[in-house]
Amino acid sequence: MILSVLAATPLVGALVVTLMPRTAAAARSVKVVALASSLVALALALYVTSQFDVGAGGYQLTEQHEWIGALGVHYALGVNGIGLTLVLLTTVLVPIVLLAAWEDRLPASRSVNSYLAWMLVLEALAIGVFCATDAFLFYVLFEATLIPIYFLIGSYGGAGRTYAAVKFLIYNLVGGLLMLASIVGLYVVTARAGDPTYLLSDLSGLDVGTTTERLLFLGFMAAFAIKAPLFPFHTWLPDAAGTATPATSVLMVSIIDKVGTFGMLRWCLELFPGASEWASPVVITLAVVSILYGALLAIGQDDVRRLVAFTSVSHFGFIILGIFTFTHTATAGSTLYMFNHGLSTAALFLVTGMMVARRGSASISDFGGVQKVAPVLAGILLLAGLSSLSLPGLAPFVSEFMVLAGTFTRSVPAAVLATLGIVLAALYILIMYQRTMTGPLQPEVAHLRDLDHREVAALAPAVVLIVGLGFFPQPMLDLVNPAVDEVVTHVGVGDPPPRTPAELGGLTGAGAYVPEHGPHETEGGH
Amino acid sequence: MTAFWIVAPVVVVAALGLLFARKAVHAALSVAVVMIGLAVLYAAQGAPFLFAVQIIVYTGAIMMLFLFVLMLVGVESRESLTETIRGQRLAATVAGLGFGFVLVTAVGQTTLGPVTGLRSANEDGNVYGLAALMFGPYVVAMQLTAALLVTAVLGAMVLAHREALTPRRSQADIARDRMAEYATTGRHPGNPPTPGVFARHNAVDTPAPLPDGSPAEDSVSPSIVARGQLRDGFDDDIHVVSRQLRREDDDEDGAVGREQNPRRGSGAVGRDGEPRRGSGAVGREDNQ
Amino acid sequence: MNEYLTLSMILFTIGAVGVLVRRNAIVVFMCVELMLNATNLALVTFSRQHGTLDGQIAAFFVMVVAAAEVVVGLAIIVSIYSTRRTTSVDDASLLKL
Amino acid sequence: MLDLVWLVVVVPLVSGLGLLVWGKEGDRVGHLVGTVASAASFVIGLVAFVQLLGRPEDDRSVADTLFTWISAGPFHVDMAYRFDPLSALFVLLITGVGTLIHVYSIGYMAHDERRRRFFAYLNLFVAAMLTLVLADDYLVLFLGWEGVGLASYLLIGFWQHKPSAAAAAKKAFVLNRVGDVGMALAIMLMFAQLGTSSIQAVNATVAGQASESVATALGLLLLLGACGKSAQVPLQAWLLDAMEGPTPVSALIHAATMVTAGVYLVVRSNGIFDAAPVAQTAVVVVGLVTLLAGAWIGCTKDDIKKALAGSTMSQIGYMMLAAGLGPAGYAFAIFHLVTHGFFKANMFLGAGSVMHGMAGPDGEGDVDMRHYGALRRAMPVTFATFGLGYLAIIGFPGFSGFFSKDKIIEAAFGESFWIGLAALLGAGVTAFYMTRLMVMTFTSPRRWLDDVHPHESPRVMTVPLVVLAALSVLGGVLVLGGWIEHWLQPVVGPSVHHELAVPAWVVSVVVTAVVAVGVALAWVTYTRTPIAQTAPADPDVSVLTRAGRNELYGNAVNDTLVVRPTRHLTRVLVFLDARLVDGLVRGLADRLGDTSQFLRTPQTGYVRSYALSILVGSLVVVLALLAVTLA
Repeated sequence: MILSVLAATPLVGALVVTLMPRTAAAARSVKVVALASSLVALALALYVTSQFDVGAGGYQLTEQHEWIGALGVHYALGVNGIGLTLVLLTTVLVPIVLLAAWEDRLPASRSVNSYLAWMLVLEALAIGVFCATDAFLFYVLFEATLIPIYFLIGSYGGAGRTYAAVKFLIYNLVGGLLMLASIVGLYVVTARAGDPTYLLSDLSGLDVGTTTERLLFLGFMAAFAIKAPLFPFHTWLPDAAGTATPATSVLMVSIIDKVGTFGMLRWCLELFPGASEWASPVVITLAVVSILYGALLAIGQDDVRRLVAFTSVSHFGFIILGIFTFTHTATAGSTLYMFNHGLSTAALFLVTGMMVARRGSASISDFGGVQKVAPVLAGILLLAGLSSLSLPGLAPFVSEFMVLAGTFTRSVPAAVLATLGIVLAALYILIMYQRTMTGPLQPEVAHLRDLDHREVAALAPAVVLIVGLGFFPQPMLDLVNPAVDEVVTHVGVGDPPPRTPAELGGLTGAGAYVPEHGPHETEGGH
Repeated sequence: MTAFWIVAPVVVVAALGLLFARKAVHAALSVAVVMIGLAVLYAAQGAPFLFAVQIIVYTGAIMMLFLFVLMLVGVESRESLTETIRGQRLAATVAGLGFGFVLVTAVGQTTLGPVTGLRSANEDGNVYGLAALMFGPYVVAMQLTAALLVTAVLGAMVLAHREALTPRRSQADIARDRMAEYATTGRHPGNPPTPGVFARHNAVDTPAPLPDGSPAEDSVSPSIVARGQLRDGFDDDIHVVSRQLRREDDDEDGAVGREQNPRRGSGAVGRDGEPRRGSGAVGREDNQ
Repeated sequence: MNEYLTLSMILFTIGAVGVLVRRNAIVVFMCVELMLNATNLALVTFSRQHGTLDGQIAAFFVMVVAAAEVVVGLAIIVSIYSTRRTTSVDDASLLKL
Repeated sequence: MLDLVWLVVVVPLVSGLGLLVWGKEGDRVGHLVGTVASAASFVIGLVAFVQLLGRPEDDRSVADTLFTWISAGPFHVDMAYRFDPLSALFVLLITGVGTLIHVYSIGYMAHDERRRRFFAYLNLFVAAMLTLVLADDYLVLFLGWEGVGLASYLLIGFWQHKPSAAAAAKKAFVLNRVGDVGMALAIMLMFAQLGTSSIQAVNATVAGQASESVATALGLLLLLGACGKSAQVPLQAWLLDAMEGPTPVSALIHAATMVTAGVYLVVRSNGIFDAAPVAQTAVVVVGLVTLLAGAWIGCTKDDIKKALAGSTMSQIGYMMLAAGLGPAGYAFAIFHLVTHGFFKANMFLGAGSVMHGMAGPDGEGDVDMRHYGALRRAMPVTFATFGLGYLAIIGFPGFSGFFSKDKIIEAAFGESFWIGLAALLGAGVTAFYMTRLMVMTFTSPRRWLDDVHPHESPRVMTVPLVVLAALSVLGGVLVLGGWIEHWLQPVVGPSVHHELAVPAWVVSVVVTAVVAVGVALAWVTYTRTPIAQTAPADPDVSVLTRAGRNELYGNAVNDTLVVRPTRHLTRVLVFLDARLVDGLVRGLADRLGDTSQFLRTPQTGYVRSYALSILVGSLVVVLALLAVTLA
């Protein structure tokens, strides 16, 4: 029940915000209400976390009601560690985003009410997506998230927003339709096997033919690959992020795109372990290509928002790589990466957004020497950038390294190529920083204001989390470990044991890993 | 059956008139013929109520509405005979013939059972039978059609309604404008005089005489003047009137006043009550 | 019986062709009316065939609907005429884009 | 105090972060806070060192786990530190030299409005460097490793308004990242092969059971990391550019501490390298090549800091060489590292003092030695301390450099005659370029620019110079009685002495002779003919000089092999992404649009056409119905 309440809270906020007067005088109270409802959601999410038994694993706080009986569709919610991580990410980011979007300049004739309401609706849908344990419900919510983003881009973005919004919508709809085909397929399969059902618990034990499984897998995977986005289905992202307001970009890239990788983890791997393994060589290849390709393209961008979008393509490559190596280390790393990438990209999008709003241009070449007039802005940009290039000590490093280390045990070439990504990451961030913040002060930016208190307050939580989780990622890892263990065990590939295990007895510090679920075979069980 | 064979050809020919009549009014007339023909056929088929309704509603109301609109739009408007859409006429003819052929063939090939006839249904009279159905099983439908009619009327009102683009001009505004125009162009601010009022003729082609007896030319429609249909012989009338007046009063004033008064003198007509009385009597006399 | 129906069909076809070839909106409307009347004839005929009055009721309803339609349709024609000074249906071809 | 060794990291870390977020109010005392933090760290380190000294020989290692950093499935990393003889030496070096340089910077950066930030970065650097040397796990070491890289980036680019500084900072970071790839891959390999990244466990296991191929791979990957951080060939290109940073930074990071981290890494990973002869050979080769390359560059640069930077490269080459020699050289590598830390920091700070004194009216320090000359009298303290550092680096008998370099050359001869010969040659060249530097700066006739009034630096800058000069002179005591070998034995194992064909003193004599030749050559070259105020143009100098000035074309090689191809690749990819990848998407949309346009043509807008199609449609339907019924 608590999960439904959690998801409904932003929805109520959105309703209230919509009904409030649309005058300039009321704008402030509208924002306060929106922020308050997102903070209530955050508090509820923290309460949910406190109710969640970290050690127990599995899906908890479940609720289930029949929805469409004839199709076996249920309104079923529940969270495991992975879902809870992303729910936390969502609820943490939305207040930050709302605060950062406080003074967003919207196109004329657009009211701040609907802008904030769409964001809150999006939050509610995102929470629902991360909690859904019914494939049909997941699908419905998954598709529903397109609507708020469509309007957020199409109504409140910058130049070219209509094109970007339509491209985003159509591109994602195509993926969604392929997934719909698989959803229908699931009905057919389950109906033949007995009663039709969409419940994750029923589906994960489903035994279907190899070909059917692969086809169903491809339907899901297509939607997730577009959403994530995986090369070569990424071209909607730079366009969308290049025109949307920073707040929209954050919600889209940091939260909604995570639905793609989250979906791979929850639906592809749990429902179709065999097919996932079958597809993993291709997916891993594409993921590695994404990493390098996204990074190289980021280097070549002049629009700072597109640059950030391409860095995300690269980072999503890491996440997908980690998921499809099926090792505990990499999968846990990927899950953590989703959280960390959300924070780091949010900081990057928001701070570059503040930069762009001040200068009135997103072109890197229009900046130069900003550090002199806006040191705080420059400092936070650098920190966000460093987290994006996975500097040790900042949160993304932990997850990225876990992904790489986990990948290395299964595929050395993939790991080596992916590791080259860290050099490219240094390039795209530092070149951008060098060209915007350092050098002689350009006259056009000489009067740039530094960040004010509100903006610092908006970014501070993200910054604190990025640094804090860099040194103390263990609470998050404790949260995801049991869930990751279940997924990895379900797929059945697991971590290859070290060739020559180090003798740890007598040495201080290093703890030996004792597999809890019996020895994993080096070769998969399929 | 006789009625059918008499009426049917008429109806068909009239319907074809709809296709070939170049003037819309002719088309409307032929439709009216079709309607009446159909009404007769209804009557022949045991539907006297529909017969009445058909004539009242269709011929009486709907066709009148059509004619109204035709008048509104312009009776003169003729349709150009050249077809604008390429191949439309040919395709329409072919498709129409094919359609008609198929339908007629289909009907012709169909064998219907023995005709039941409406004798039993019309036992209490056709109207009673219809009423029983109308207020029985079909009552809801009837209510709905009532709603439909009301909606249609409202819709027509909305469609015909035009937004006022300028503020409504009051009588004071109009008067002020007229006086302003009079000041600048000298145009008379009052109504133009009506034709034939003080003449022996009250026809539209006869100008009204001014108090001095001269004709006020702007009392006649310019189109009549343009067509040269202005009635002359005015002077005769003057003479006749003068004579009559002389006979009564022995007064020569009329001829003198005619030279003294300017033609466009204002208020000249109304000042003198005498001629009006006289002219009215004379005109009436003259007309009979 | 068949002859009534045949007449009905002929009238209907004439009406249909009229809709296709005439360009004056008012005439087109008349053609539509003709088609409606043709169906009415068929309805009345079937009413006699079956010996029930339901067909006549239907014809009655058709008339009512036709009346409503004429009211609205003519209002549309008038308003189009008042703005465009034409009653040709070909001139109102903005629907394509 | 040994249980609280982690405080040496935490104190400067907290101070650094605090200084960063402290607002304008902190500007007045920020530098003092930073210096005190560094000094406190030094005191803690010193107390711990003394305590360690007091322990029995086999118990001189304190390890503890602060907390579990990362744990997921088989992947487990503890935030663990180890305070043993090796790290203890480093802690002292880092905090000691670091504190002196903090003090020096108070004066050097006195007029910089962002001095508080500078001290914050210095503190962060100290913290990161200490993390590096205290780490008991390769991943924690990596944390410090990248931390110092970040601090180096921030400090090289401290004067961000100069495009050259910003570019140099970026270059340093990126080249370091290339090395870090090696590091990261090495750690991944450890996890895959050994299941842990604990330094102790890895070294023990590799030395014991793991196959040699694993050891070789690990060794080579770590070497790549070391090359990046220590500016060894082929990743050397960043170090000379890094001289764009403020001089104290060059002294602390790019001479005394950070750039020697590669040597530390090799020595710390002795278990791996001992088991991988191929990797060791690679280390020796890299060390030798860098030694000579650095010396060559040092001979040709007129920029005093770049000449010193070349020298740094060269000296680190010595250390690498020693580290690559295995147990025979580990201790001497560290020994040279320590003495080098003293005398090179001394000389860099001296150079900073010179620049400070030679600053023109615009306040910019002049780094061109051709504008110096005769500073002996103008800046006596600087001259004296610099001179002591000079004597130390060329290996004047009795000075610290003499002992440390001598030992390395001796060990090199023990390994192979040719390696020894190359090392010997390096010593000669070192003497040459350092003498050149001394002559051009201090003793030759004055060639000052107008409006330049050389003056001695304030006390706050000269005191550290004096202390460092003293250390440069006395650093050699560490080797007396083989103390350093003995001290490091628990970490690197017992020192191995190769039997040479000649007695050790012969080597010392030969080295001294070669050094004397180098000094004499330079003296003759640069005192006989007057030094021009502007350098001779490139076509007028020998090919060798030209190559040296161009840093042996390292940048050109990088440009041709990496930078330009990457840039082209990026451009091509940007083009392809828009045209091919997105082009396919948009093309698909366009084709759909075309199809729709085609299908739209029947939509004439004429209502009669639509009516016709309705009629035809119903005709078809009727016909179909008929056909179905009749069929």
